[in-house]
Amino acid sequence: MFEILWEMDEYKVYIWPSYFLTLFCLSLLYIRSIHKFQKAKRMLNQLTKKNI
Amino acid sequence: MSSNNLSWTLVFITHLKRDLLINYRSLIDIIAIISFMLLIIILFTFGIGPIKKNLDIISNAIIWVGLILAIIPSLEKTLKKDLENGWFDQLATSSIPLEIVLLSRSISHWIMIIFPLILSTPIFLILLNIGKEQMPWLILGMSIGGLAISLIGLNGASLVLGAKRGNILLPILIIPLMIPILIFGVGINEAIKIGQEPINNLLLLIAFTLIYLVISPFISALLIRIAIAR
Amino acid sequence: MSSNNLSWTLVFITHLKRDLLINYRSLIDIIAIISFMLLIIILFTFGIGPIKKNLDIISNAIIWVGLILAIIPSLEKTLKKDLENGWFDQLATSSIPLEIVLLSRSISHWIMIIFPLILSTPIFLILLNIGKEQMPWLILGMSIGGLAISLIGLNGASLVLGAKRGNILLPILIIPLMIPILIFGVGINEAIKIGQEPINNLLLLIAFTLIYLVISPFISALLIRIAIAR
Amino acid sequence: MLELNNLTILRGNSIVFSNLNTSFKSSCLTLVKGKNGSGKTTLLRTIAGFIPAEEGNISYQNVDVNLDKSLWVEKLIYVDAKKGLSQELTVLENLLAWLQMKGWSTSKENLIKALRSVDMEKFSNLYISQCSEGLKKRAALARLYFSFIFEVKFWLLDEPSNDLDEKSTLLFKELINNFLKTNGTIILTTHDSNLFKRKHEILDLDLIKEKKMS
Amino acid sequence: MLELNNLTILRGNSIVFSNLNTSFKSSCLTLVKGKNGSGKTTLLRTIAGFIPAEEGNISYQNVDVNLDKSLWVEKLIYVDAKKGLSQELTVLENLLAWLQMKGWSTSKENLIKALRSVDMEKFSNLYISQCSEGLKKRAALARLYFSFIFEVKFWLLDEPSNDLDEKSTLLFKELINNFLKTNGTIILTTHDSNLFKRKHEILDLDLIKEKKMS
Amino acid sequence: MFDWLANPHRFSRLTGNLQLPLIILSTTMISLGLYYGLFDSPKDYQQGDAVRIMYVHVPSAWLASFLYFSLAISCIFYLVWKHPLADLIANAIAPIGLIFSVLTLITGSLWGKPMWGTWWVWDARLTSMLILFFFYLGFILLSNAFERKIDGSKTASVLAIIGLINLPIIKFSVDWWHTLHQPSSILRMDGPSIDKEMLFPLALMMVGFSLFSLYLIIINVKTMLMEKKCEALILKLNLKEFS
Ligand code: HEM
Ligand SMILES: Nc1ncnc2c1ncn2[C@@H]1O[C@H](COP(=O)(O)OP(=O)(O)OP(=O)(O)O)[C@@H](O)[C@H]1O
Ligand SMILES: Nc1ncnc2c1ncn2[C@@H]1O[C@H](COP(=O)(O)OP(=O)(O)OP(=O)(O)O)[C@@H](O)[C@H]1O
Ligand SMILES: [Mg+2]
Ligand SMILES: [Mg+2]
Repeated sequence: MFEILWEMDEYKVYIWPSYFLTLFCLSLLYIRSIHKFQKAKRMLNQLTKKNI
Repeated sequence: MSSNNLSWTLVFITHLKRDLLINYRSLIDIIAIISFMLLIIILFTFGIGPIKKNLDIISNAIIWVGLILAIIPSLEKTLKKDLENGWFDQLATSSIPLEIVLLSRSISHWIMIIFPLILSTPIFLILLNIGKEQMPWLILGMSIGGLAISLIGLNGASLVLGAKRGNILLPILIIPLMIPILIFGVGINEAIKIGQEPINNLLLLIAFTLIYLVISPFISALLIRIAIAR
Repeated sequence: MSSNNLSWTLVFITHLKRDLLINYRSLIDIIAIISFMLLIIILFTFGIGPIKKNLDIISNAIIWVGLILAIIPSLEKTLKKDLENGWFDQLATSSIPLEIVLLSRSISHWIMIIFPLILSTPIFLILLNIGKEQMPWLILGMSIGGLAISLIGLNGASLVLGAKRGNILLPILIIPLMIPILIFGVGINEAIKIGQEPINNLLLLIAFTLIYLVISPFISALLIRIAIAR
Repeated sequence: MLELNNLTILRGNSIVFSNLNTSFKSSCLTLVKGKNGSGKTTLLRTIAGFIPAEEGNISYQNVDVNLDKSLWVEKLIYVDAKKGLSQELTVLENLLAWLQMKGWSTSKENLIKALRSVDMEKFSNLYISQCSEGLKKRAALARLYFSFIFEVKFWLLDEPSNDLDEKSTLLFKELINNFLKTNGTIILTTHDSNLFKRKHEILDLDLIKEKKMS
Repeated sequence: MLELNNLTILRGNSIVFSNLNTSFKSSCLTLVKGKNGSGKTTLLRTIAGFIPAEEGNISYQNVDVNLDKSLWVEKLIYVDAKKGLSQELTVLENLLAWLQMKGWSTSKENLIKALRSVDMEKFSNLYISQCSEGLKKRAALARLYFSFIFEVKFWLLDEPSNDLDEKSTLLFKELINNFLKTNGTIILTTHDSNLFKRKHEILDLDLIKEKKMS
Repeated sequence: MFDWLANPHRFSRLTGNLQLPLIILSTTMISLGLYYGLFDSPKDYQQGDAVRIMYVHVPSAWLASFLYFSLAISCIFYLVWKHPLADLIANAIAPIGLIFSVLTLITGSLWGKPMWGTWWVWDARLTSMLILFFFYLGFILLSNAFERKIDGSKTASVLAIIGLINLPIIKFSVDWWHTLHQPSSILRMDGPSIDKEMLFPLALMMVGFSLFSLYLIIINVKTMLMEKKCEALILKLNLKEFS
C-alpha cells in the first residue's frame, strides 16, 4: 500500500507540504483555543476567590 | 426655530459650504493632488522604461490605479480633525441628521479632489499618449467612478475614526472595495481601444455608484455615532 | 551630568528605543504595510489584465513603485505628532544634536516599515510570477534602496511639518527625489532578466543611498528647527 | 428640573462613579468640583449624551432624555477644552458654521453682539490657528450668547474660566448672570474655588465618593 | 541674572511687543501677566529659544544666550499647554523618554520621587490617552522635580496651574518654593492674580505697552 | 435563535455535552479522510496524484467562504438586536476563517504549480478568496484597534456587513474582467472530473473540517464568556473600593 507514496513521485513535493501545512494550521488553532480557555478559567477562579 | 423646520437640502448646502471653506481655502491642495497623480504616472513610466508599446498596454491601468491611490492621503483628515477638535461633539448637540452632513462631506471631497483630477485628464493623456478619442469616455468614467471612490473613501475614513494607527489601516479596508470601480472603469477604455461597445461597463459602473450613493451615508453616520460615544 | 558626556551612540540607541516603543507597539503596522503593498499589486494586475506577457513587462516596476507608494502613509505621523504634542519643544531644550535623533528616526522607520516588506518579497514574486533567480537581487536592492527611501521620506516629513494639509503635500515633495532609486532598483532586475551584469546599477544605488545617509539628517534637523520657531 | 437617577458610568473598564443621584434646578448655577480624575468631564459628557450611561438614567421634567435625544441635545450648549473650532476658519466663520450646524439662522447684528459679549469683535477675522489660548476659549464662549435668542435651557461648561484674562472673566460672569435670569440651568466644572461670589450650588464628587466609602 | 535687551518679536506679520527691556533675578519668581493675546506665551517661547527675536537679544550673566544655544537650553525646563506627552506612552514611560532626551540618567527611586512630588505615582502606568486634563498636566510637571538632581536654573511655565486641583496646586507651590531655595529663576504666566501669597515680581505686559503709548 | 442562546448558562449547558462528541467525531473523520485521500483513492486520469491536494484544498475553500457568511450574519444580529453573544461568535469565527482562507490559497498554489506550471493565476475564484482574506484581516485588525473592546466590535461588525454586500459584487466584477480579456485556456479551474471514490474522502474531509471548526468556535465563545465574567468581577472589586 505504501508504495503509493513513491508512486506519486513528481507530485509529492506539492502534496506533502499541503497536507502537513493543513494539519499544522488546524492543530495550531486547536492549541491556541485550548490554551486561552485554560488561562481564562484560571483567572476566573482566582477572581471568584478574591470576591468571596 | 428647531432645525426640523429647515429643509434638508439647505442643511446639505450649508455643510457643503463649510467643508469646502475649511479644507480647500488654498489652491495648494488642488495643485498637490494633481501633481501627486502626475508623479505616480511618471514613476511608472520610469519603472517600465520608454518603450511605447509597453506603455500602451498599461496606460489605462495607471490612470485608474493612480486615481485610487492619489486620493488615499486626502481621506483620513476629512473626518479625524473634526473628531479631535470636538466639532462632532457639537454636531451631536444638534438635531440635524448626520447622514446628510456626511453625504455633503463625500460631495465636497468629490468636488475638491476628484474634479480637479478630471479636469487635468488631458495632461495624463498626453503623458501616456492615449488617443484623444478615449478622452470623453475617460472623463465620463472618472466622474462617475470618482463619486463612488469618494463615497467608499468616506466609509473607510469613518471606519478608522478614533482607531489606533487608523492612517495605516485605512488603505487595507478600502482598496478591496475599489476593485469593481477599477475593473469597470478600465473596462470602458479597453473596450474603446479594441473598438468594442463600452456601454456595458459604463452601465455597471453607474449601477455600482448608485448603490453606494444610497448606502454610504448611512454606514458613515452609524460609525460616527459610535465614535462620539467614546 | 550634561549630555555632552553621553556618547552619541547611546543617545542614538535611546531614541531608537523610544520611537520603536511609541509607533510600533504592535504587529498591526507590519501586517498593515505588507497588506497595503499586496493590495497595490492586486490593483495593478486588475488594471492590466491577466495576460502573463503583459504582467512580466511591468512586474519589477510594480514592486518598486509599490514600495515607494506603500510607505507614504506611514511617513507623515512619524514627526507631526511630536510637533503637535510639544515633544520637539522639549527636544529643543536639550543639548542633544537633533541630527542624531532624526537619524535614529529614519533607522527605526526602516526597521519597522521597510524590513517587513523585504521579508515578504517571496509573496510578491509569486503573485507577479517573477523568476526566483531574481529574488536575491531584489532583496539586496530593496534593503539598500529602502534605506534611501526612509531617509528621503523623513526629509519630506520634516519639510511639511506644520504645513497645512501636509499629508497631501508630502508625496509631491518626496516622489521626485525617489525617482533615481526607482531607476537603479528596477535597473538591477531588468539587467538580470535580460542576463546582463546588474553590478553597475547596484553600485549607483549604493552611492545614492550613502549620499543621503550623510545629508538627510542635517536637512531634517534644519527643517524641524524652523518648524519649532513658528 | 434635571435629575440623574442612580447613574453609573464607565471609562475604559474602570468605574468613574456609581449610583450617582442628584438634580439641577433651573435658574441655578452648579459648580462640579472634585480632584483630578474624579469624573467631572465624564459627568458633563454623559449629561450631554456623548457617553452612554452604564446604569441609571437622566430625566428632564421627569422624562428620560434618551427617549428623544435630538429634542434634548437641542436644548443645551456644551463647551469644553476641545472647543470644536477648526484651525482653518476665522473666529467669525467658526461661529457661523456652528450656528448653521445648530440649525439656527440669525442677523449680522446678533453675530456682532455675540462676539462683543466676549469682547472678540476686533479679532473676528483672525484665524483660529493664530489665536492665543485665551482668544480661542473666548471664540468658543461666544456661542453662549445665542441662548438669549434661541431657546436654550442648559449650559454644560468644562473649566470655562481657564485661560481667560480678568476682563473676559467678568464678561463671562455677566453672561452667566443673564442666562440665570432667563431661568436657564448652568453646570460647570472648575478648580478655582473662589471664582464666584454669587450664590451657587456645589456638587463635590469627592465628598459623594467618601460618603459611599463610609 | 537674565536680561532681555530691547527685544522685539513678531508673530505672523504683527508685532507682539517691541523694545522690551527687563531682567529676571535668580531665586526669584516672576509672574507674567497681561490680557489674552498680549504675548505671554510668545515671550516664554522666545526666552526658551523657540522663536527667534526680531531685534534685541537675551543675555544670561551678560552673555548672549544665542552664542551657545545648547548650553543655554540645557539650563531650563519649559512646560506649556502642549506638554510634550505622547498619547501612546504611559505616564512613567513619558517621563523616562523625556529624561533620556535631556541626556540625564537617574535611579528608579528618583523617578518614583518625581512622580510622588506631584502625587502621580498611583497613575504611573496609565496611558496618557486615558488621563484627564489635570492628570496630564501633573505628568508634565513631574519633570520639574529633576531640577533638584541635575543643574537646572530656569523654569518657564505657561499657565501651569490650569486644570490642577487644590491638592496638586499646593504640591506645585511646594516645588516652586524648593526651587527658589536652590536659587533658581521661575518665569510663569497666569491669569489667576491671587495664585501666590508669597512675594513675587510681576511683569505686566499691558502696563508696559501703555507706557509705550504715552 | 440568538434570543434563545443569548443566555450564557443555557449556551454552556447546551454546548457542554456537545464538545466531546464533536472533537472525537471530527478528528476521526479527518484522519480517515487523510488516509483515504493520501493512500486509498484513485489518481485523476489527467491530473494524476496531484488531485490528492483537492482533499485539503476544497474543504478549506468551502469553509473559508461559509465561515465568513456566518460571521457577517452574527454581526448583523449584534448590530440590530444587540446580542452580546452574537459579537462573541463573530470574534470566535474570525481567526478560524482567516486560517482557512490562507490554507486555501497556499494549497491552491501548491496545486496550481504542477497543474498549470504557475503558483498563481488571477482567476475570479482565487482573487475573491484573496479579497476575502483581506476582509478577515481587516475585521480582526479593526476590532482590536480601539481602546475599548465594544468600540472595536461595533466598528468591525459594520465592516463585516460591508464585506457581505461587496464580496459578491467583487467576485462578479472579476468574472466580468475575465470576459474582457480572452481567458487563457489552460488556466481553467472547474476541478477534476470527480468520481465517487474521490467524492468519499472529500466528503469526509468537508464534514470533518466543519465539525472541527464548530468545536473551536464553541471553545472560543466559552473562553470569551469567561473573560467577560472576569471583567465583571474586576468591576465588582472596583465597586468595593467605592462602597
Ligand atoms: C489544478 C488546479 C486547481 C484545481 C483543479 C482546483 C479546484 C478547485 C475546486 C474543485 C474548488 C471547489 C470549487 C467550489 O468550492 O466552488 C476550488 C476552490 C478554490 N480554489 Fe482551487 N483549484 C486549483 C488550483 C487553485 C489555486 C492555484 C488556487 C489559489 C492559489 C486555488 C484557490 C481556490 C480558491 C480560493 C477556491 C475557493 C473558491 C470558492 O469556493 O469560491 N485553487 N478549487
Ligand atoms: N501662530 C501664530 N501666527 C500669528 N500670530 C500668532 C500666532 N500665535 C499667536 N499669535 C498672536 O500673537 C499674539 C500673542 O499670542 P500669545 O499666545 O503669546 O498670547 P498670550 O499672552 O499667551 O495669550 P493667552 O493669555 O490667551 O495665552 C496674539 O495676538 C496672537 O494673535
Ligand atoms: N478615554 C479614556 N479611557 C479610559 N479612561 C479614561 C478616559 N478618559 C478619562 N478616563 C478616566 O476617567 C476618569 C475621569 O476622567 P475625567 O476627565 O472625567 O476627570 P476630570 O474630573 O475631568 O479630571 P480633571 O479635573 O483633570 O479634568 C479619570 O480617572 C480618567 O483616568
Ligand atoms: Mg476634565
Ligand atoms: Mg498663552
